[in-house]
Amino acid sequence: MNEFLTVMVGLVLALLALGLVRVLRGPGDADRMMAAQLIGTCGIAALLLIGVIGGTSAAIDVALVLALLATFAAAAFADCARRTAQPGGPGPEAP
Amino acid sequence: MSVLLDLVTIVMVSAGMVFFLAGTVGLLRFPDTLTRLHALTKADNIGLGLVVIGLVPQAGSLRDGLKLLCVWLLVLLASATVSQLVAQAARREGDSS
Amino acid sequence: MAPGQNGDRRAAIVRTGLLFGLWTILAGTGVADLLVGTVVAALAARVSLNLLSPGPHRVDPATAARLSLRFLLQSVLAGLDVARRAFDPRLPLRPGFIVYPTAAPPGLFRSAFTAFTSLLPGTVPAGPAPARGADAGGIVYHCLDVDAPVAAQLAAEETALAGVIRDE
Amino acid sequence: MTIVPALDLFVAGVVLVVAVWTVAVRNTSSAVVGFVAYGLLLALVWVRLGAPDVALTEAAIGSGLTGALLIGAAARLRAGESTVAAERPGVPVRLLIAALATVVAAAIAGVLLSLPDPAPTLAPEATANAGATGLGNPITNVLMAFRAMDTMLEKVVLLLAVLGIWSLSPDAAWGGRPHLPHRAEPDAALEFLARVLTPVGVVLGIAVLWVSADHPGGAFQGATILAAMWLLVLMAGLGEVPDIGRRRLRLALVVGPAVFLTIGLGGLVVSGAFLSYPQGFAKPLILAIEFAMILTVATTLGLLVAGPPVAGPPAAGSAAAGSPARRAAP
Repeated sequence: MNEFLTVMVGLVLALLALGLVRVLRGPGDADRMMAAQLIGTCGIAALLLIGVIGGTSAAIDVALVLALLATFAAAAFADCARRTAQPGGPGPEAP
Repeated sequence: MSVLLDLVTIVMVSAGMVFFLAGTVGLLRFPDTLTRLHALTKADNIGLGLVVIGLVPQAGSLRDGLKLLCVWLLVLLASATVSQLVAQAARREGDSS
Repeated sequence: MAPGQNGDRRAAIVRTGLLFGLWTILAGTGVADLLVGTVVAALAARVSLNLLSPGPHRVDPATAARLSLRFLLQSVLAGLDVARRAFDPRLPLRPGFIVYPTAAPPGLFRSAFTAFTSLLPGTVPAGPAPARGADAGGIVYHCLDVDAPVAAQLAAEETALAGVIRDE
Repeated sequence: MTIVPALDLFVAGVVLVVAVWTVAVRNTSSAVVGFVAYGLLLALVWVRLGAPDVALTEAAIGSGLTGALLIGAAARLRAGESTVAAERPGVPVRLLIAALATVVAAAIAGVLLSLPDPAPTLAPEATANAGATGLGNPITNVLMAFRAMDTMLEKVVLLLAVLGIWSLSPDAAWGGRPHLPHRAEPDAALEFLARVLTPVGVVLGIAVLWVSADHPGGAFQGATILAAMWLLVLMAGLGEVPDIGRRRLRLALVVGPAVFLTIGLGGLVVSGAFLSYPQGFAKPLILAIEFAMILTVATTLGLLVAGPPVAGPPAAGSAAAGSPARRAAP
């Protein structure tokens, strides 16, 4: 079983690495923001698999924290991207 | 019984990997930011869900199994929000360039 | 004010219960765990009530369960849809924006609706439509295939969700 | 069985590539994203190394809060980014920097390679005395009992950092509120997330502290989660940073060290040594310290990200801020 799961971890990490290359190259900030989401899914899948392989059930707790805070990081990116876009951007006025 | 549970794990995790693969292939092949966003959020969500379901039989206890499901729910909520935030950022970038 | 207060109390009880359930999953079910859990759940429920006032909307558990199932099915379909397009050598995409005209005012229902539809096959909400013009009040969606009957699908989802959450 | 080491090598390779990319990339916002990704991958590495406590810290600090801090910094630097990029140092300076960096790296590598094998360790003694506190998690044991002094001072250092940031505020703003740059119009998706996710985060944050007595977790990790939730509410425009002159804020900032010090001095009276816990009371006392600490650390971390106050106290400053639709915490 562990051999199978180890191969799966390798696979999901390879996909994560490929995706990261694509996402980090941009061109825009929106592309890079996806990195948080990509790691939030692929990374968590790898983490959970590694936890089962090593018998560390605390890996699930780490995954929970990661899921919560990857969202937070993405929200912070969005906040920042919006802030820098606002001065020149087509911001609709508040009612 | 244990063999059956292992089989469930193998089938589910493998199926999850197919979706992760689809997500990354989409990420590499799709032409623009917003279509890539579709690939990333939709395929990977299901991929993670299947991996989580596959790992539940391997969890040591009921609590760990439920925690695994909580991880997935959190990620679903996250991607529902993050995809909107990214889409808005991409739309703004598209407008200004 | 009596019905409102009733609703408030019900919301407080339901949320405390749900958060307490989450606590037992995370922290365990020993005696000390449960004692601390009641305090933590009450605290978190207060935070929740502050951030998301109960208001007149009510959530019907049976309908909510049915909707969750439907949602699960839809997100599987969404994943399959993306996989089909990604693996297809011809890359069948007709991406574009559409504006979905909704009557829902900004609020919990509208936010829940956009969150919900962001996981549907082929659609990602990309913010509100421009405040002036014919599309005012609508939601901009980015679609993988603009020829698909996206608006009809969204309308169906809106009706389904309206059975669970109601604003005002 | 050779497949597991291959996996570890692969993970290490990915981490290294992301690290190099983060340092080498010229665009600051890309570097921040790279750093966040690096933090998340390091969490994987720590789990692989059997150190879930460290993984939790890395996941909480490295990806969440540090990311937010750096994003804020990147946003502030963005205006001057092109001028800075234009002023690249000359070749001799760059060569000098490269030489110095190589010397440091070589020194660290040398030290690492010359470590005696087995490395000197206090682990057996720590494990032998672990029963004395009644805690099941060896990490918490070390942090709260054997190295309690260090742990206390670490938290005081955080407070000093807040004071350092506050000291950057102009005189007129002293006692006023830090200002996370809000948008004119709050974002519906972010707002929805903040309304739904925050209570869940509160439960998770406190649970991470509560289980730390016997399982991986800790007050610091829990506090980071709470701080992130607070900042999420602020970013969504659902609340304001309180005035730094507020008494309750100041109380939250000192309660952790105060409880720690009081219990430490109590140890001096009861069992004859500073920060020694009386027999049989170690666990409840440690939990009391940790609960006080989570409040202090969460407030501290939130204020660190919020930055120095920019608007004066309420009487003078309410008209200064330009957002008409400012909304009070509900």
